Amino acid sequence: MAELTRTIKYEADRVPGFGREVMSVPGCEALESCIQCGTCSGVCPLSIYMDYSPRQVMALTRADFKNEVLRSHTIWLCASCYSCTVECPRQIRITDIMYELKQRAIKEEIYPKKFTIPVLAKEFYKMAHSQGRVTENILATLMFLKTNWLAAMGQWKLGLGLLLRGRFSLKMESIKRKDELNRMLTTVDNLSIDSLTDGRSAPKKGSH
Amino acid sequence: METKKQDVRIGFYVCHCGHNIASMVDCPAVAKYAEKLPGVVLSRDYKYMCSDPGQELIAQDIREHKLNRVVVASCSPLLHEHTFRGATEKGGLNPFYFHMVNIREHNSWVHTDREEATAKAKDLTRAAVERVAHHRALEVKKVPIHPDVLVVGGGIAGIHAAMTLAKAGKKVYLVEREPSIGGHMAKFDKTFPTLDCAACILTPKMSEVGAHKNITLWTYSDVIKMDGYVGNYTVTVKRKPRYINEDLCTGCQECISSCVFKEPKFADEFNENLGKRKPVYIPFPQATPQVVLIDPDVCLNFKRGVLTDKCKKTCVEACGEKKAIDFKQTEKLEEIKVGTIIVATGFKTFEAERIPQYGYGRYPNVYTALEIERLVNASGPTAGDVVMRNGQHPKSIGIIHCVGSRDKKTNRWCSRVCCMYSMKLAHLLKEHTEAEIYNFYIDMRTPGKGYEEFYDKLLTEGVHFVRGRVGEVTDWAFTPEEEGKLVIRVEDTLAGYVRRIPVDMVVLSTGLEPHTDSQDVRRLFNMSCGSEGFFLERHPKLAPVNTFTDGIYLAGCCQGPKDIPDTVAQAGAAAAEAMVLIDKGFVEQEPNTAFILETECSGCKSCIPLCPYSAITFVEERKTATINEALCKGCGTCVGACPSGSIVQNLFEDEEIFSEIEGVLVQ
Amino acid sequence: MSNEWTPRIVAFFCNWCTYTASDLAGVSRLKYPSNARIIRVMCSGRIDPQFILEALAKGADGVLIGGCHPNDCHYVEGNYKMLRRFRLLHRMLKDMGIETERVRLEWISAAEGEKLKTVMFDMVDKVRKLGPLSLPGKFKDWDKEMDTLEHAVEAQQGREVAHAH
Amino acid sequence: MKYSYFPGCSLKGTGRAYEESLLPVFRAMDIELEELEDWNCCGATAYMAVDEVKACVMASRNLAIAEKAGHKELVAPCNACYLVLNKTKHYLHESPSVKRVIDAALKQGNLTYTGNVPVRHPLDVLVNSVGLDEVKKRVKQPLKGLKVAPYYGCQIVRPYSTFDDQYNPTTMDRLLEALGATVVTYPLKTRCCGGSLTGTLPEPGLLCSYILLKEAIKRGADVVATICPLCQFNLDGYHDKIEAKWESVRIPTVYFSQLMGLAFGLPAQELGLHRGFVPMKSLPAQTVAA
Repeated sequence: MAELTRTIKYEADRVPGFGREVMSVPGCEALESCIQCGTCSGVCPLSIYMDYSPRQVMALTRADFKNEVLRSHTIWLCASCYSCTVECPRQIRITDIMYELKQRAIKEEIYPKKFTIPVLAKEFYKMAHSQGRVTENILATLMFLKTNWLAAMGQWKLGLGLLLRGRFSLKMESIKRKDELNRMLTTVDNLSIDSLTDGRSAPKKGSH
Repeated sequence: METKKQDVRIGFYVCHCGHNIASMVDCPAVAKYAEKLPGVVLSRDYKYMCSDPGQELIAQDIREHKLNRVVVASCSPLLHEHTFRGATEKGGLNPFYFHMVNIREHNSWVHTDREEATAKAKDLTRAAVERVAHHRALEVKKVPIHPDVLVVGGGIAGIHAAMTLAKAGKKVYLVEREPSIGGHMAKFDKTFPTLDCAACILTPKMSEVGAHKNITLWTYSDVIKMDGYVGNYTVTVKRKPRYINEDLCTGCQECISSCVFKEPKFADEFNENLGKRKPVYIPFPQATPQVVLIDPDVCLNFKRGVLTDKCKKTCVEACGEKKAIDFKQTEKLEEIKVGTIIVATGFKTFEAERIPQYGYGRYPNVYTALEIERLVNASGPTAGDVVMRNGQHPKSIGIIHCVGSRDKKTNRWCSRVCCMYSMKLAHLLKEHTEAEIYNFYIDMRTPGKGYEEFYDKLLTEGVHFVRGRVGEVTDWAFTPEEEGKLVIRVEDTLAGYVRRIPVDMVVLSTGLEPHTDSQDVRRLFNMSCGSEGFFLERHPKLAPVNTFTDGIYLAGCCQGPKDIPDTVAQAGAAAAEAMVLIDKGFVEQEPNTAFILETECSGCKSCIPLCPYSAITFVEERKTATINEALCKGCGTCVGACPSGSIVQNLFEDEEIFSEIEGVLVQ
Repeated sequence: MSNEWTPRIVAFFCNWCTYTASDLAGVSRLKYPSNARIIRVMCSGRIDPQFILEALAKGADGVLIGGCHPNDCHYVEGNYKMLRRFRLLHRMLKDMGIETERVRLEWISAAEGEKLKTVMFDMVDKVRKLGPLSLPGKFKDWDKEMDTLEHAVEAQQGREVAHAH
Repeated sequence: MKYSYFPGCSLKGTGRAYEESLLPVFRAMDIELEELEDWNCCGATAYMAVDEVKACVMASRNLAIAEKAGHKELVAPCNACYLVLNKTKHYLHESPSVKRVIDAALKQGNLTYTGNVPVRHPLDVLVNSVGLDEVKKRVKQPLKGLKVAPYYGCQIVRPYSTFDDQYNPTTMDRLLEALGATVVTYPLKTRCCGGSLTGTLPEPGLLCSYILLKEAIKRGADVVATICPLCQFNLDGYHDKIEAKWESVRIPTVYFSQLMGLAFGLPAQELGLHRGFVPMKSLPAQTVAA
């Protein structure tokens, strides 16, 4: 017999204030006015692989189901094509909300283990931060090494193909004035951007 | 004019308005504060000033305390100034010894700090108390009402309003832009939820209008100018040439059958361009008036609208002795005098092309709902056969609700009719084609008599309902069954899946929006528009058919989307409002006109060109300007510009405003 | 209520558009700062520049004028007439050394409760940044200055007269 | 004419064929592309998932360097760079508080940005600033008979569609027609290619690419033209995997600039055409060397 699971949600499953917190981030406010029409899921090319549809993620976020949202595959499946954002009849910037949820998941490290996307994001971040530029194939290699050796082996054919066609860089790209960039990025850490509440859309302060 | 301040005895009242004001403004404190202001002999706070006891209180106090000025701090004067002037008059005072302070709309409802709101209320009170001391007794002017009514727009709203008035014995001018009255309703096949045939219930009313002795019907005409004021409007109507003498045409249509174009060739507007008509045509069989017209853009006797007289004119031959065809007809201006006007100019349907992802205009088998109305209609272009642009009959149909509605990118509002008419079309299409029918909706809205029951009926007819706003309609196939079909991609939000549903035909239930020229019409009749462009009623609940201009009323969808029952009800209400004025026979005019102090006037003439109503003239003998009170509308522009301060506007005298300025500022 | 300085604003609104818009803001329960005191006139064309100067002279830190949008005036073109005066007045204010942002003209239609709210916030914000105008106080200073000047002139004339002798 | 040129990381790596073709094409059009001095990663989408403000700082540094160098316009050929740079400009304009943070960060590099450098895509520059007449003048070997599916990708039209229609962009269509090619009706012009998912979650990502390739073949295209290095990589680099999973949809995917180069009579080898996994076959023999 198949295993039966209870799907009921109790109040204790919610993290009260989570939805409010996300909706207070500049750029994410419009989530308040979601009417659950499903346009986002209807246009999302990746929705067919999602555990929760984008619409459900909106509903779950608004209803404070933090754990469900941050553990969902959905936020990592978002390819940032912005279809939902431009189609939403309530002009909710769904792509930006997905970014916000990704940032929170990375910060709290509660994303699915061996899930490569958060790792890619983090490695991308590190490399961009330290080198100023990103060398894609080195990045990909790093990502696979950190997540799945076997998958890395599976990529050899593509890597070889790239190498043969001169598209595989062996040297790490970097900028000249790394220290300058570093100073600039550190400044952001030192500035309090919690005051980012001028009511208009603004990017979100990350956790790093 | 000189007011002796020591003689002033002011009664001050502050209204709690239940909790509306009292929760944000400390009313007793305001009353206490007012007590000490100069001239105030009595100050009270009271729960509901506008109630009968509240009004009685004012009247009684005037008598008992010999008050000669009254100030009430409560809601907006636009709402209750009239009420309290009445109470002041009841107490035996001239009603213009009253002034009102707005501490609800402008204060308690918009502020969040009780102390600040109370301070503001005190400032405004002080200003009013200082102002009212300068008030003078004024007389209300009575202006007679012209008994004739103009109804603009010949859709069901205009038809019903005109008929109501005509039956009551009022003379009505009904002006319609199109060649026939009937509006959108004439295009509908059936009406929800009863499924009466639209033509069956509308056309008798149309012919009644056409035949009624009290109604002057001008179709194919535009109102181009309106002057005057309540009770006395002068309106200019432009009657476009139809190249047919309406009085001579019998509607026999011989001209149509004998036209040099043997077959209909030109897009037929009434059938949403799905059918064809000739250059000489009658818009639809039941058109009222039953008079043909000639389209000079395509008629061979014209070239690009200019008469060339080069056609054989077989139509003229066919018309024969009646001599109804007149190629030399030109546009004609008619000037009429009316006392009241009902604006019933209707709506326009949302252009489906504006949502490109639904493919209207790109995929031939995507239709608008109005096109379907014509397609299922027995007298439509296909005589009721639902055949698609590719010549086939649909086996599956998707009806998409809310196209161009509830969407911040297009129109934010709900069209109020698309749920119901989509279901009606689902029923009719099912009946005509036996196709599989899918309705895609965001929320099902059926709040009307018999509406929910209609939804129930549809559910049992095997129509599919999918809750989800369609993402896109495309023509690329992913699976074999999608080949050659239109594919609707949607999240079935109740089943919890994203679905791709292949169909043969897509119907877009487009929303309702204001006419593109609604801003011009608004200006023409001196009305206001809401932010969405529909005409603004004076009060959303209590004056739903009135506008901010007296004597001008609204009916139907020009005020906002609504269905036929609501439209007819509103049209009746507008007719009744017009009759209130007509039967009363006169209106009272606010005495806020301006006059010139001839002793002060230097004769500089700077005021004369400022007056938009040419109410100011120059008297050569005296070398001073003078104002014709009957023409003055009381804007005060001349007063604000007079360099010698010799123009006075009643109710807005310089002293009154200066004392108000000082009052709000100087504690 | 804090004791912190807060701008005092006098608003002149036309009966048909902006006054109605503020009624609408109220009916819609929009929230905005309480600084403005609204005075109703039938048309923005009625607003005499003297009203504005008087308001500033009596202690207002800013004056807001609200009328119908161009072409929408209930009285055809009163708002244009106001606009003309407003432009002249701005020049005059400049000459007087008063920041022109303190006197603001806005077209707000009867349907634009939201706009009214935004304008109120913005106006209060801008005037707050400019600080108090304190014209009544300045008048005293100016009077004093004038007095001193007059005395000086008189003294000078006195000396000249004396000198001439 | 002279533009500042922001290649972005991809054009120095997997997408180097894009740069290899873009530079000679611009030279042929007599437009100078001057590579932005010490440019850094734009802060693209993956970075945005970690810290959006820092992503904006990175983008701003590029904008500021361009402004400092006195450049009027910045050309960004990669859709992701184009979006991030434009998004940052939006934020700077919309949000004073973000501007404050970014200004403070820029100060560390003695940089300022006043918001006056428009970020443009080379496609936009070629068609809307230079004009198709100029392009036509330089066509030596019209791409007669070559049926092309124009694929724009997402981020060039969403969420900021600055130079073309969001739903049915036609800039590249018109350009390709000017080159003599036949543009096939391609309803998936702006459907997502899967972005970086192809590398991270293969199935969903590859499905996106598969759908695009399959439809291009069905519509009779000989080649897919792209304007973004990631799109090109996704549509070109995963054929083996797509075939293993679904079916073979081997159709070459090239950059629009490569097709321009061919039409201008430049040698295929110098346009980086040898770098593609699926070679172009159906061109006049003399131009296809790879």
